[in-house]
Amino acid sequence: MVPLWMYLVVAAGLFSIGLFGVLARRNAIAILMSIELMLNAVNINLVAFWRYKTPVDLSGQAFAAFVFVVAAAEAAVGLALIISIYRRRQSVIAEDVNMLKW
Amino acid sequence: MELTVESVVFLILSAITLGGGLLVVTTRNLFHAGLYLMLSLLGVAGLFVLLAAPFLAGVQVVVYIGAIAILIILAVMLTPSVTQMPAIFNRNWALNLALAVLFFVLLVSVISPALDDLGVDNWSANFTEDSPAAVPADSIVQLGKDLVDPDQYMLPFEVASVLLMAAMIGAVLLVAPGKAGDEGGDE
Amino acid sequence: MTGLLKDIGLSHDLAVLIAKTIGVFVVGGFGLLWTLLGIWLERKWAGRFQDRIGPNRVGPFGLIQTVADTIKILLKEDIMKQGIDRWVFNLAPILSVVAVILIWAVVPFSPAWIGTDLNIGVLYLLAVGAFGTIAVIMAGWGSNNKFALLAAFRAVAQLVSYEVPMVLALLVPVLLSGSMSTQEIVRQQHIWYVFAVPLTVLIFLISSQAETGRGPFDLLEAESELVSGFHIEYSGIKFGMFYVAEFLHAFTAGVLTAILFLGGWRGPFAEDVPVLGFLYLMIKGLFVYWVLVWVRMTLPRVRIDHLLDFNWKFLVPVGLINLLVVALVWKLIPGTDQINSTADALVPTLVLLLVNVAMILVIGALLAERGRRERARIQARVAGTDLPAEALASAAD
Amino acid sequence: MDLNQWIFIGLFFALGWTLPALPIVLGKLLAPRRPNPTKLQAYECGVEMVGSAWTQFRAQYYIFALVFVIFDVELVFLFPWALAYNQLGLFALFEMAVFIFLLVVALVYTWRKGALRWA
Repeated sequence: MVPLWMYLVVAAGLFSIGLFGVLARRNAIAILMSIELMLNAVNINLVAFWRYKTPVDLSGQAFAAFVFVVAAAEAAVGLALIISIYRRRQSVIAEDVNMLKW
Repeated sequence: MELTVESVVFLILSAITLGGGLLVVTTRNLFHAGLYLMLSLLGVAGLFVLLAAPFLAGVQVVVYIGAIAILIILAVMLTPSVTQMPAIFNRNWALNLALAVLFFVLLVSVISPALDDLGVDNWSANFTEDSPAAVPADSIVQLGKDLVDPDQYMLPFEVASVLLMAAMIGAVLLVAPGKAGDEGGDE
Repeated sequence: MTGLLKDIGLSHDLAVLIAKTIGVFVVGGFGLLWTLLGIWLERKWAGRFQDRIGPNRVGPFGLIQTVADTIKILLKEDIMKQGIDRWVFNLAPILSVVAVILIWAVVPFSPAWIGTDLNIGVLYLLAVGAFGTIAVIMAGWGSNNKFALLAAFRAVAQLVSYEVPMVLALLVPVLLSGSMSTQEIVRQQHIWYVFAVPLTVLIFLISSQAETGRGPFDLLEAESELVSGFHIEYSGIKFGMFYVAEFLHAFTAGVLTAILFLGGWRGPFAEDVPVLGFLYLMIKGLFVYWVLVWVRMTLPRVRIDHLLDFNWKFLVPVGLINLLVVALVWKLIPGTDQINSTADALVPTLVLLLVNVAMILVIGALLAERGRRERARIQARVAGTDLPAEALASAAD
Repeated sequence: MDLNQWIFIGLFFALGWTLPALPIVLGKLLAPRRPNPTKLQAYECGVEMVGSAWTQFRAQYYIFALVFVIFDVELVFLFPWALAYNQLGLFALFEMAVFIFLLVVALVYTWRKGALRWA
């Protein structure tokens, strides 16, 4: 089979791409998409470790299932925030949202 | 790694996942970025299948592609100025890119055996195993049992429900119509 | 098949690959070719329901009418209007067909004939359904047309909303059979599930009808309000592909109902003669499909607010209650964890049937009561004004 | 788990595209192509289109997708639960009832708030 570290490298790559997106994109929705990529990288790791280390005990799969829940909740609330701010300020650029700055 | 059917499929799926991810963060048109996100997520679902977790693969497609990605695309369509933004990255993007690349290199140096081969000791973790034990045939049933087992995941399971409830109420509160003073002019 | 290929000197892996490739084209091609006959059948039925004859000119009984239509639509100009999002626009019709033919990969035609017997079959059905929604969004967005986009928004609201009761209905056969594999669900139906859980079948049929976007839920293509729907800018064969996808999806919904609730290929001698199983499945599927066409031809289109209200304020709560009640009853009947013959299934089926009938009666009584109150309210308001009752009724919505 | 089953699905994903793509390519070859400016305009009942279609729509649609997402995530837990149900006790049903009850509370809140009304 494919050795475990290759899955981890893919996950690391996806995580780094997501990290770059979160740090560098200006658009709030794009940042949210990047966060989804990072969460998926985490899921790959969880499932890969489950498969290679403890295939009988299902903790990895269960954790991945909870990550789905967190991702959904995060996307729902995050996008609701973005839409709400957009309606108020006609902008989705993360830097423009500085109402809580001071 | 010898060239078996599995490794070829693995390479294709990794390419889809990472390529899709790259396109997500670099595409100007956010609608397209959303579609690339779906592609990337589909690649991850394929990786789950390779990892003998078909249930998670199915959930990945249904929940991630079928629900979360669609929600994101809807949000993109509801905030249209996003498709014509002058610059897609902020001013520090070069620094951030360097940071992300550095992070990636650091991670890879730890998880891959490459540095071991080069003779550096005590740095790489040992993740080289490639013949894990077989997955029990009824793993999905076992997952169902574990999730409601009071000794295992019963509490996280119920907390997940509370989290979903809170997320739904909060999000509805934010976007629900008919709140005075909240409308920016779209109604 | 694999053996035959190995005999002519191919390696095992390659032989499997070629056999599976052929399988893909057989299964997918069957679906597409079936539409040629199926559309004729539907038009004939539609004609009967509307007191017409239906297609009767081209070929005997108009049989090759669809072939003629296909040729015509192939020769129509494919207009790519300016300002479209080219890739998205072209990919949408393909994706919408793929989303439907992928379903056929897990349809058990007979005990031996199945594309692939996935152990997450039911979940796979849902997963594939998600691509259909994406195709609608892509078509609406790619067209750069306000009506198309508006229709796509509505379509998404409808498709995703009705997926929830659909999931809740799909869970019931999974729960009863203890398996997500479509083949295993068929095997477990010593007595068809439709006799045990008729309410679930109703929920499934209603939500499938909405998922396929057919009347009375055909708001996706409400000509009178949205010009034509999300595929307004499509012409020629690309429009044809949307049409094929819609038809095939509706027929597939019928076949899925047959598999999940009507015993699939089960019938006399089906275990021994695979062709019989295939025939049984098709007959059952066609019957359900006929019912769906009947509904489509009979009921007028609902309004979008009614459509969504009906889902979230009626169908979803009913689906949740139904799932929990069935689960509870299933647990209370002894011996339901080991059902290996018709005799084993008899008592649980009867009990579940009684409970289901009771549930249907209660729901019906509640609806009747609600309707009576609503009418009384309108009557009371009519008494105070000069307006006719209809005007107030429409204003009250 | 048998990976062979999934090869079929993978092939379906990879090759299924060709089935609908074939008629479209055929149509490209057979169909005439005589565009003119009027033909290439958006079809909006003969009225000329004002601005791009990619403009703002109401957030209404978002709410339905939102409620759907929350209920869809539920199936992560519902499917394994239903699958294992025959081997679970009555307590598992109670747990699931609590789980669903909390979601129904959220649904009722949304309903009472009027967010499910198509205004």
